[in-house]
Amino acid sequence: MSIWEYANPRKFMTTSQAVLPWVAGLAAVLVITGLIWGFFFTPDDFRMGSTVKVIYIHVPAAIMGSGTWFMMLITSLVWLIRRHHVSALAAKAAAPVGMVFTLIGLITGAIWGQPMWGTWWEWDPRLTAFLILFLFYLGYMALWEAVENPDAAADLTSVLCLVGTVFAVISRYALIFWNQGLHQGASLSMDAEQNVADVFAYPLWTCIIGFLFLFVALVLYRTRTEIRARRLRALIQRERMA
Amino acid sequence: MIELLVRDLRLAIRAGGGFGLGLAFFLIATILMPFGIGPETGMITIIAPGILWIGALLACLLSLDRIFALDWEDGSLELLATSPLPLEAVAGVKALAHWLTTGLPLVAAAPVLAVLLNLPPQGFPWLLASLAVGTPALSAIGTFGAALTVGLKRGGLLLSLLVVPLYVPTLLFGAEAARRGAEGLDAATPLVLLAGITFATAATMPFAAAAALRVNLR
Amino acid sequence: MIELLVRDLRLAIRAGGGFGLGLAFFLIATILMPFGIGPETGMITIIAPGILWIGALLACLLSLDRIFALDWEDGSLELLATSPLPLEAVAGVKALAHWLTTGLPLVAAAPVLAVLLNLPPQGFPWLLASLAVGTPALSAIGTFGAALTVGLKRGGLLLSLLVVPLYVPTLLFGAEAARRGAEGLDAATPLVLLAGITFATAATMPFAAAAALRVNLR
Amino acid sequence: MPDLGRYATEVLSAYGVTLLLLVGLIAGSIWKARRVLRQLRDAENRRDKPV
Amino acid sequence: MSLRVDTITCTRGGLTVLSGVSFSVAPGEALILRGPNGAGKTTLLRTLAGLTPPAEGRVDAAPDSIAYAGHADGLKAQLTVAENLTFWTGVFAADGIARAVEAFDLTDLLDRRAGNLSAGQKRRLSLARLLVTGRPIWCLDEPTVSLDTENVARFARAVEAHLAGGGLAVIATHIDLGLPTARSLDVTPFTRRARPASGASDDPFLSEGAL
Amino acid sequence: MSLRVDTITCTRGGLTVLSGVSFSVAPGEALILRGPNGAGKTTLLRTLAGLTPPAEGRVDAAPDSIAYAGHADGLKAQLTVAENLTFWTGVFAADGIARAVEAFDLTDLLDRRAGNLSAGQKRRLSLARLLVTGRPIWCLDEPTVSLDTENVARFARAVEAHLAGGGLAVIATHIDLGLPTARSLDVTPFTRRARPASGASDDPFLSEGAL
Ligand code: HEM
Ligand SMILES: Nc1ncnc2c1ncn2[C@@H]1O[C@H](COP(=O)(O)OP(=O)(O)OP(=O)(O)O)[C@@H](O)[C@H]1O
Ligand SMILES: Nc1ncnc2c1ncn2[C@@H]1O[C@H](COP(=O)(O)OP(=O)(O)OP(=O)(O)O)[C@@H](O)[C@H]1O
Ligand SMILES: [Mg+2]
Ligand SMILES: [Mg+2]
Repeated sequence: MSIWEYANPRKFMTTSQAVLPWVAGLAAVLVITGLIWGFFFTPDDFRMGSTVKVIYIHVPAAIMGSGTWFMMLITSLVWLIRRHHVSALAAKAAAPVGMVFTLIGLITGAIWGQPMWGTWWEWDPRLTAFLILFLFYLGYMALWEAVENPDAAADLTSVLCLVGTVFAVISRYALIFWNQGLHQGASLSMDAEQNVADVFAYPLWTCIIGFLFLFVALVLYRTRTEIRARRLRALIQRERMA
Repeated sequence: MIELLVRDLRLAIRAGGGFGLGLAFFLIATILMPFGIGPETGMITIIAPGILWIGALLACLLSLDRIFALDWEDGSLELLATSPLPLEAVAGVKALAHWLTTGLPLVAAAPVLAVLLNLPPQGFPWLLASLAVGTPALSAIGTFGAALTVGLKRGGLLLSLLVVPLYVPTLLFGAEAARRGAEGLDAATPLVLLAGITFATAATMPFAAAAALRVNLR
Repeated sequence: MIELLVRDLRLAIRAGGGFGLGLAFFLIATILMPFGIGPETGMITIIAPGILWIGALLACLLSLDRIFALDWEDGSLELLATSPLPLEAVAGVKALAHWLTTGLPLVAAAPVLAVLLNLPPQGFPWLLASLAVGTPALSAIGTFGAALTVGLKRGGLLLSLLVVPLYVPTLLFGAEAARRGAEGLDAATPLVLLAGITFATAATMPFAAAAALRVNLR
Repeated sequence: MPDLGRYATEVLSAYGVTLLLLVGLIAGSIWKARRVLRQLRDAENRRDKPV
Repeated sequence: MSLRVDTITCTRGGLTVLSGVSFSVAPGEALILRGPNGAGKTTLLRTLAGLTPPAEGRVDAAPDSIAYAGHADGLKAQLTVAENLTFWTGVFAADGIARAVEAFDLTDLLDRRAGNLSAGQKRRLSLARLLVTGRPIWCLDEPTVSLDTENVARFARAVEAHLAGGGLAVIATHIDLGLPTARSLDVTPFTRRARPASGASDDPFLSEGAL
Repeated sequence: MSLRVDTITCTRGGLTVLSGVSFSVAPGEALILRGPNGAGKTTLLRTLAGLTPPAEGRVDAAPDSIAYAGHADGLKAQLTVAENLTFWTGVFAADGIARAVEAFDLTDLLDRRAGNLSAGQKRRLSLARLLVTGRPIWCLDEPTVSLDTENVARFARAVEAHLAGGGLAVIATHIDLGLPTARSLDVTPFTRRARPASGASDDPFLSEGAL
């Protein structure tokens, strides 16, 4: 049995129904454990004080915000190449999830920026790129809403996702060229020399994996809804034609 | 293909065709800025390259829906799709016509506005070069956006929402080149990168646009 | 009249109706500005009130052609003109619907964008007040402009050209109020003048718009 | 409750906003799922027993 | 409640298209406008409906008594059939859409978006609007375009019912509507190129002699 | 140079409208599509023209051999009649507009802006485009809408000349075109509601059973 079989709506519905409670349960356990661990049982950073606790939501949300777009890119490609409806609907279902994660990343970053950099918002490349990613999500979702025929909407949004990804990558480099930023570099340990790094890293990793499972659970659940909505639409329109 | 270009240019210069209006909008948007920002001239001079680039970008953005919407409404697009012209060529020609009627006049008008905004003289050639090199990319990307939204009633604003994130790199490099030029710094690097974007989009966007058109015509 | 309002609001929130897109454009235009101007926050903070007002104005401007163009194209405007509703009422209701679907959301979204542009906290209430008081004037004036250009294909840019000069006083007082508020100066005077403009336009513009519509329907 | 020091507002509001948004997303998903499921059941029932 | 037209001159885009048109239609009567393409039927109907004022002469009808239906359908693609009709019910303070829906057999389409109808279905919806207006004088421009024969008959029945209720109708058409009692009027004799310039009604820049 | 259609399924807006349509038209033949409003004539013609790919089955025709004319006229209001036609001459590499102008009696209108034509005049212009395409297969959707009787006859002559020259035509219409040799095909038996679900061609979300 190949992986493509799961792109059959019926198969997807049965499998996802079996898997969903486990994924959702695991997500809940990991997220709650990670956040409680991070919030209650980690020390303050000597430089950032208690604000370091924001990291347990900011970083996982930021990672999943860009990760979701990547997943949408893959599913869009699958739709364009193999025309599996579930794949297109999964991309549609994922977009609002990615949008919310991105928004969380933006808002927690802004809240964190005030004490750390003395400003809510800075036109730093990483931050700005994230803002642009947020715009991409908005446009992608607006296009899904605007096009009435679901297959046409899937085609158009997939093309937009492809083209958008290319431009998002170019933007990232353009932004670095435009302004060398002040955001943290891409290392998970904040201060490599510092011994306490592990203290922050374990709960952080728990949160990241938890957010990943939360993402999978939400996308599975929402894809089920989209599949049903698609069938509902087909039924109603056939009724009307008859 | 040449006849489609000629027709589009002719339509643009006929009454109500919108030629010169992009230009007028550019003028207006640029003149509005000082009203909004306040009268200190020093400030305006500093931000002049940025304002001019944003004005040009908005003027392009606003004229994008003209690219396909009229042909869609009166049924010509269906007829073109069943004609011997490949849709890729249609999209390419449309982008070219859009640039000739919108981008090119903007480049020509930019010096006048630059004077109004007190752009330092050494910035003029760089401003012109960046606009001349960058606006074709705006037209090419915009044609793709217009193709995505062609069937939608009043797709204009959705079109802006889709296109603007795609415009970001062009705007960044273009405004950066103009700004560096105005400040007397080296502006060649952003200009070369801008040229790269223009070539890449001009070569690939017509294909993406044609794919979107095919879906929308279904 | 109420049914026309309900219909217009319903059309706006239906798929493709464009509700929320004015908002999106406001967001986009505001985010674009720093890309053009450069990343130095100090500069952006100073011009933030002006940028926000110009963004709001452009978002209004872009959605103006929606006011009458669709009704013209599908023939509904002729039917409305021969209906028992006076054309003045039609114009008034259209302006109101435009404000509810465009101006009001802009007011609601302005604080978020003000954060992005680092507007000083004491400026927030004045920014909101000036937008809340000023945007109805933008809709009323815009309705008149839309009525003037209603029969023209792609009147969008001509419309911008006609309307922008009429927007200048509103923009001046509005941006001035917001700027003074941000700098901690007295902003009440421009705000009162702005309110005067709004009342005057709301009271008179529907009549001018109706006259223009009558001519264009001939 | 750990002592958050002078950054209490920042940290708490960050957690608060996150929870709010996540709960909103989850509740929205559930609400839409329920609505679609109900409508789908109705539609299937109408189809099974034609009038 | 009759319609009288007294030697009117009709213009379109600033040009005189018809001149010297006079007729009157009594309640219960239908007048079919005939004439080849470009003769001026649409122009005349727009003048009757009050959209273009006549350059000369007058149109006598009670105020707010005319319902016009032109070449365009006047439908909102995003609204459903029911919503489209209900909107006009509100505007014309009518008492419901039931009669209109029944007359044009729209019951099955009520929940469909108007944009997704076929050409003939759209036309039926746009004709149904006439019943909702409740107005006595119908000015219709090629109402049966895209209708199949069954629906043309349905339209004819609706017109007959309207006439029987004391209404009247002026209808431009090229086909046979199946309204045996209707009078017809050929507009060709009134078209501008067929008659010499009448002087007064002309564009002032034409009647002034060589400049 | 014939057109063969082999059990195709036609969709519109993602919905199956027609299924199991088969026919073939030989050179010199005309096929008239008939059926009540909403039966699916427009849908079928769009599929033939290649605008909407068939969900099943195939349309056999030489590539680039089909000229389509839909409900919309496809005219540019700001261009003159001559400019409109000349544009298509360029696109289709045709050798001039003289024959098309003559066939639809457009000589007097050549310098008029297309936007200022009456409904019937516009339609004549849009039909004249067919002659300019030089393509052998015509797919026409209610071509005679708004035409007066004289122009309907003119259209019929143009179709006959096209058939005599080895062309073929598929025409959807509700009225009698005066083409005595034409076959006709009623699309009603193929409309979706008239036939049981065929399974494979269906929307995957319909054929899956309850979810
Ligand atoms: C609005 C403001 C901010 C935004 C939009 C933002 C966005 C991001 C993004 C997109 C990432 C990348 C996650 C990834 O894919 O690896 C990230 C990571 C991170 N951010 Fe922020 N951020 C903001 C403010 C801040 C502030 C104020 C701080 C702390 C001073 C901060 C600390 C971090 C850290 C430590 C990481 C992890 C870096 C890594 O190892 O990858 N961020 N943020
Ligand atoms: N907007 C316009 N500007 C100038 N002339 C016009 C305009 N519209 C129509 N005409 C001309 O006015 C004349 C009358 O047009 P009208 O539309 O009234 O004809 P009609 O009798 O309705 O024809 P049809 O049967 O084709 O609909 C025609 O010669 C036409 O070319
Ligand atoms: N865009 C669309 N989306 C969904 N359904 C549509 C769409 N357009 C048409 N339909 C439906 O498809 C069916 C076939 O429509 P089609 O336009 O092919 O009919 P037709 O035979 O051309 O009718 P007419 O004689 O009225 O032009 C109709 O029931 C119609 O309501
Ligand atoms: Mg007419
Ligand atoms: Mg049809």
